[in-house]
Amino acid sequence: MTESAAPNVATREPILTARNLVKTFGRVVGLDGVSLDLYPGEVLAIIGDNGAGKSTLIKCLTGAEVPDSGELTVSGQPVHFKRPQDARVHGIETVYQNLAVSPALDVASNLFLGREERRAGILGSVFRMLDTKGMRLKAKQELTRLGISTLQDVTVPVENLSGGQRQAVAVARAAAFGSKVVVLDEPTAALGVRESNQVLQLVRDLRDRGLPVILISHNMPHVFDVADRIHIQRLGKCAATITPQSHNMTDAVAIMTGAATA
Amino acid sequence: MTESAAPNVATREPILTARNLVKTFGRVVGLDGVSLDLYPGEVLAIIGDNGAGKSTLIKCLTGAEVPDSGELTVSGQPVHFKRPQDARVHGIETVYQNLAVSPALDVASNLFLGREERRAGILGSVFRMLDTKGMRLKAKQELTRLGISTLQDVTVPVENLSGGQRQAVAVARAAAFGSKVVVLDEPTAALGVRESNQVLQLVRDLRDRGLPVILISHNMPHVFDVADRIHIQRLGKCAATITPQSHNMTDAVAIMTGAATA
Amino acid sequence: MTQQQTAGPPSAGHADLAEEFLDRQTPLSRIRNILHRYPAVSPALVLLIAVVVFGLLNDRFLRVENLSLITQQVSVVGTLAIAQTLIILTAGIDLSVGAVMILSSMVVAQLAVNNGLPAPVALLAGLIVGLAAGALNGFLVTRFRLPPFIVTLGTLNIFIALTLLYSNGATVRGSAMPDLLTWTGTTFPVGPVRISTGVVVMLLLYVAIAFILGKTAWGRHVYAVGDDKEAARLAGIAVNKVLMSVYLAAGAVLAIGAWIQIGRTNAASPNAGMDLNLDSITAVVIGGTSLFGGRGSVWGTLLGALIVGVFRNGLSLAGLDVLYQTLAVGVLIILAVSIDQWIRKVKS
Amino acid sequence: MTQQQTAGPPSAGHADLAEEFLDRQTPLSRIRNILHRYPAVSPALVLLIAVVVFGLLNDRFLRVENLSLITQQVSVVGTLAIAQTLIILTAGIDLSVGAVMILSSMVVAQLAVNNGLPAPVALLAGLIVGLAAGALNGFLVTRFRLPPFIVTLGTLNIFIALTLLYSNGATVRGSAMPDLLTWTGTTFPVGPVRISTGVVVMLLLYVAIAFILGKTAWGRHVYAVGDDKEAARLAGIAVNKVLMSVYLAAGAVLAIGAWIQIGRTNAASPNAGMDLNLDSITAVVIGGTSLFGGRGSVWGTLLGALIVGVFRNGLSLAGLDVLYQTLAVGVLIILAVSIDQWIRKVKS
Amino acid sequence: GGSSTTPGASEGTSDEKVGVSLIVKTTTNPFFVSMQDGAKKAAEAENVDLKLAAGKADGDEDTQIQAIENAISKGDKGILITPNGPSVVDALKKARDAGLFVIALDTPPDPADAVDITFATDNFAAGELIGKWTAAQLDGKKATIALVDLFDDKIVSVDYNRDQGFLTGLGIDTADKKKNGDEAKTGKYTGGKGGEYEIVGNQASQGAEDGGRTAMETLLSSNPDINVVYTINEPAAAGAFEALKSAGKDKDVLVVSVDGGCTGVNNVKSGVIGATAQQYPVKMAELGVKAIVELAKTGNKPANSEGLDFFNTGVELVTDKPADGLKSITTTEATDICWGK
Ligand SMILES: Nc1ncnc2c1ncn2[C@@H]1O[C@H](COP(=O)(O)OP(=O)(O)OP(=O)(O)O)[C@@H](O)[C@H]1O
Ligand SMILES: Nc1ncnc2c1ncn2[C@@H]1O[C@H](COP(=O)(O)OP(=O)(O)OP(=O)(O)O)[C@@H](O)[C@H]1O
Ligand SMILES: OC[C@H]1O[C@](O)(CO)[C@@H](O)[C@@H]1O
Ligand SMILES: [Mg+2]
Ligand SMILES: [Mg+2]
Repeated sequence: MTESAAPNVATREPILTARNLVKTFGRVVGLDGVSLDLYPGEVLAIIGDNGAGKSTLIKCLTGAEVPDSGELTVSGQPVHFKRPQDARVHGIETVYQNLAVSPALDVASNLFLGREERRAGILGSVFRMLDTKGMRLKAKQELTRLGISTLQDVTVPVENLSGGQRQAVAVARAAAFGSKVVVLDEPTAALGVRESNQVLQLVRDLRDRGLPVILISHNMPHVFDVADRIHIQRLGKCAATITPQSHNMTDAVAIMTGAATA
Repeated sequence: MTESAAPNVATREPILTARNLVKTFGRVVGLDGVSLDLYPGEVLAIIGDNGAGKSTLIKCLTGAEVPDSGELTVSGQPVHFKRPQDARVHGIETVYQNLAVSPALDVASNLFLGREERRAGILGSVFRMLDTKGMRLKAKQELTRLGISTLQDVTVPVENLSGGQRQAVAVARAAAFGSKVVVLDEPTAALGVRESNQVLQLVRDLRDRGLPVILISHNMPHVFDVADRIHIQRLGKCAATITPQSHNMTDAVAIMTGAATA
Repeated sequence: MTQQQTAGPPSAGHADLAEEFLDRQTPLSRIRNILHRYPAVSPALVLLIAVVVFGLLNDRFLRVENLSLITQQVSVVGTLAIAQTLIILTAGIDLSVGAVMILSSMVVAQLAVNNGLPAPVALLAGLIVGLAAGALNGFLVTRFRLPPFIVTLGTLNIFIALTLLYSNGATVRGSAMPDLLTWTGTTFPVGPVRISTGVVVMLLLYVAIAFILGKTAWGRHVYAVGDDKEAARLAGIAVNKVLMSVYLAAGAVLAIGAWIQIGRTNAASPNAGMDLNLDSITAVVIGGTSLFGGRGSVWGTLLGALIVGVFRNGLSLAGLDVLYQTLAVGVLIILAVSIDQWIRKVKS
Repeated sequence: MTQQQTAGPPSAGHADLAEEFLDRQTPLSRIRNILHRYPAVSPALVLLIAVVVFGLLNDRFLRVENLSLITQQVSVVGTLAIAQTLIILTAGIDLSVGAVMILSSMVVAQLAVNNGLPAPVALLAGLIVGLAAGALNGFLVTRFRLPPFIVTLGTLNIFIALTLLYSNGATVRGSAMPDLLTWTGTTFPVGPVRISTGVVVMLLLYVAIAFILGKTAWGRHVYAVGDDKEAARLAGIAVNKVLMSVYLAAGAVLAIGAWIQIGRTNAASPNAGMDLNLDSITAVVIGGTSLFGGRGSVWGTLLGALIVGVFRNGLSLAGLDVLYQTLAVGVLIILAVSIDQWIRKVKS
Repeated sequence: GGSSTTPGASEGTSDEKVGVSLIVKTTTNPFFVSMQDGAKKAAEAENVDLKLAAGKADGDEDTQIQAIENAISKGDKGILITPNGPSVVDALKKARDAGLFVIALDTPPDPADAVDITFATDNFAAGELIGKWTAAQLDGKKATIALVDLFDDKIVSVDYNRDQGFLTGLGIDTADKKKNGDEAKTGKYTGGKGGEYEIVGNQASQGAEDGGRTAMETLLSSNPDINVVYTINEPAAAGAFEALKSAGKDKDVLVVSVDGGCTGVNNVKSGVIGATAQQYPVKMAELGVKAIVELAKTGNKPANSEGLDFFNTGVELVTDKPADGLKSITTTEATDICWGK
């Protein structure tokens, strides 16, 4: 069905599929029957107005919210994510819009939160001692790789970072550990020009390594720059799925705002 | 001294000036001797890498942080802002990057926080009763004016809003009450295309009403679209003050990243 | 632009698939929505259940005299819990409420009885004591940015010591006091019941504070400060002024509590109600106010105080021995809040 | 591109104007940086000041026997405060620490004395009691999402009642117990001093818990959960498992506390230390751990416990009347934390 | 609960159980546990429906007040109470106004006529006994005295009666007999051979182990030469002894107390306590229950003991080091009649 939209993925099996996801909050409709397919090695952008349900959609895909109804599969197998670590176990790494960092923990601890590395030898195996030094070193490397040059001290608590620095930490975390799917909810919202470009480059790198990426962004040039396909959310539904080839930015915005249909 | 940068303001008195502001956090330098002038009816953009000191600069201008040293004047009078309400008293309204909304309070309460309106008659004057209904109505109007159409219920606690909706609330607050200067720290970071355009339009409207605006943004097209002058922060200092006429985007980014000097 | 297939089903108007999940659709969820909007409704239901159950266990429980007794038994802790609610709403905690009340009551009683001051003057002095105590707490919290827990732990000791030094450990009997001081202990008939004046005073305080918290700018600022202090500061609220006024208001409420306490026990005793601190916090928390500040209501607190009072009285009327009463109170407190949570179905 | 004037002064290298404000430049601010990095240093300084002052006030204070006595006096509350620190780090609070300890100690003593079980078996039973109590608290907190304050308030009553029902209010004397149970009360000579075994056990616990909190993944997760529960959940941490394990660990620590308590009072008594709850929280807070979770250290807690112990002992050696002691303890608690704040110069 | 309508009205038929509440000071003191047990037995025999209540700790008046009010609400005929302090008196008056009979046990309230009658130890006499014994043991040596009292924040008759009785027994002028701590801090005692004395201080113990220990530690730190320790009751004595022991002073100090529970008697036997004045809580309870039933049925009650405003349930000095001219029983004899086995 997505033949014309993404010809390059037509023959492959999707890694992640969602069918008819519904999510309500009291009287508010977050998602109203949304379906989505993610193919290996593609960048799928999700765009839409504020409150269109983009974050809710990816929360349902990654275990942060449990949908009221709908089905999910990963590599063809049905899954039920009850919590984020369920999705993580399936190799899905996510940067949430609210960043989900621990303010009082330092940068390195945040990067490795939930998958800390232990010291070699019995210090690690018996005493389960953390390899703090090693993790700090790797954290530094990862940040450098992302071009976050203003942040040299990885022992600073995250709460003391600038808005963009904080976001860089969250992105670095997902990029460092994503094994099957990487999901980024507005990863460049607070980033500077250079840092944004670095993140876009990272997205391309991930795709080139065969890892599919879901990218939420309000920045149309960015989206049209890296996306293979674009899922447009509108009022809790998927209004259309297009490609940068089939539509231009003005078309996309028109669909997003309801001025046109795909 | 800003003659070539902003010829249109050369003959007027600045509304707000800052001289040699310094701000350190422990071992971290936030601001390293930054000066700035803001003239009536101009849009002054501040750009810079993540951690360049943009937010710190405007915090010092608006009383959210007290600089270690440096002088501030408003309409030519020296001022010392110890807290945000000091700046507010001088008619300076600010949207901070971390938004500064009260999560548990509803949208209308947040909009009017700190300047609630009271009921008419003795209910208001003696019993000091709030005009809750009136404030809700006005809140709705203000949001509609900003084009935040997905947010119809102003009695929802802010914590339940989407990232962009939350930002819209913060912007609406500053826009509704700014009387002398409006300061916006990345106001469109989380906003959708349409909402962003609305905010940019709002900035233009404010300027046209003679109100100067300080706008921090990482979005170069936005900046070059609305700014009269552009203050470029780099490593805690002002690297240059340019105009969209004197430089193009590539130049600006080059100065920002240190690849060139102004 | 070319026509595209949409990934989702053909869009046929808003909220079709979601329809069945929308809360407004079912009566049950309509109730839940009400509970979300008026959080005090759910402790009220818990209270109702408790009253019905105890009524079935012992027919004396529902007699008007007994119900009136329960309100008297909670009148002091209920008043202290108002002050506690104010402080907790600002994300603080006040360990000194009991001590301030006792200090104030001793000052009132001694000034009237030993120093022969007229009753209104003595009461005014008690109010000043309450305000001074609140001012001290507030000053330390705002000026030195000390955690309220530590401040009030310190002043708790200070107030206890002052009370004992001042009173010499002696209880002042109500019979020696002017009538005005024990007026809060008098009762008046309302139909078949006798209502205690102290209870009425407490209820009036609830009405007043509920109004102020809910309907005035000050109240809104109290919530904002407790919710996110930094956000409130950036929004231009004079955080320290708000905090200071909250501590002063709490002090005034505690002075009124002292008056109620004198009437209730018909005495001013330097060692009364030292565990009123924990009891008052308990009432606040059972009433649904968050210890992290910014969320809750004073009506919830009243219900919380009544719930505990009903448990204590009901269990003892049901004929349980003291140790089993303790056990049951423990179980019931947990149960009450569980039911409350269940009714609200709060999602994390 | 045309050459532009810069609005600021000509840029002449990084951090020139800011130079003088940079903390690393002055020795004083170098100290402050150390304090930022090792927050336990500042309560340590407060402790040091207190020791010096009391030493000057009374020459007996600094005698080794007296200093050893102080450590013994804080050994029980110091141990309970470890458990309390764990819970508070997760943004909880445990009102039942004292009650769990007493229940455990009564079970140990009665099983050994009345039921004639071998001492190690009795101690094991005590450990199981501690773990079971922790499991109950943890279960209610994680499973029903009840506030820890309410849960432990409820279980506090339950454990007190169980203790009294089980013990019939009777104290078991140390003389009747096997030596192993009172072993924690024995002392051994180290140079000129006699050190109590219980104190050593407490210190070992501190070392162990400090290691676990600071150097293992579990410890980091405890901080993360207390810091921001939702963020920890989204980061893939099994929040409920972490919480449950914290309550179990606390229970185990409390069981060891029960053993120390038996040695310290040479008895197991059902009414020992009911106010240890507040004391343990006090130690934690004076030690700089935030009641809002996620920030603090167990070493701070040890210092907090010692500070209070030193105050109490020092004031009574200084010959103050007990009421003035109460007063002074109040003032000193506030002072201690003020000094601590001042040393750290924490900005909001 | 019964279905009687007017509380306290004596129209109850013989097959109807009389409802009585026993409100003790605290359930963590074996003394009161024994009292409860005694009352339960007596209640069974007398066809009384007995309900137990207690303060949360010694001195907790608020909980007792609520228990009194609940007893009225419950429709009880009578209340047995060991008052925790002066504040309960008003609630007792309410109970009597509502027609309940109120009997105090162990601790006479102030004023004594706030209840129908009190069954209690003559606490002043109890204090005098241990005071005289101490004077005899001192044998003219200087007495450095620590007084481990009950409260410092409220005035309760047992507290001043025992303390002042003890000092009187030692032969020290106590000034106001109803006030602890107003006697001269140094001077001469006249009991036994007579000699110098110094009072180190009064410390409150709340009548419990941990309170006793802290009190003793405080006293020792202000004067390590203490050689006489008076304690309000045996839980406090046990705590004080631990403090003495850890200070290495347990050998050369005379500890005296009041209670005579089996644990306490054992402590006298093993030398932890020098002498104790034995009281009889089970007897208090039995007499109390019977008296309530009698009052409910006939309106009659026993008379106060001569010269006292309460019914004296008796006291014996327990020691294995008898003093000349001072009647005492041995620990072996005392063990036969002690409570709380
Ligand atoms: N926890 C919640 N409780 C109540 N309503 C919620 C909750 N989370 C989301 N919503 C509502 O669901 C709708 C969709 O929100 P969502 O966060 O998915 O939007 P979004 O497309 O990500 O918007 P943005 O671009 O602003 O981030 C919004 O109307 C929002 O207010
Ligand atoms: N409270 C603080 N404590 C310590 N360091 C701070 C604090 N606030 C800011 N900083 C540091 O000061 C520097 C400037 O921060 P600032 O927030 O002004 O950057 P910014 O230019 O606004 O960046 P962004 O574009 O990412 O928002 C950063 O290195 C930041 O880490
Ligand atoms: O705490 C004082 C109380 O303790 C007792 O001595 C019992 O141990 C009672 O006679 C007295 O009332
Ligand atoms: Mg979103
Ligand atoms: Mg910024």
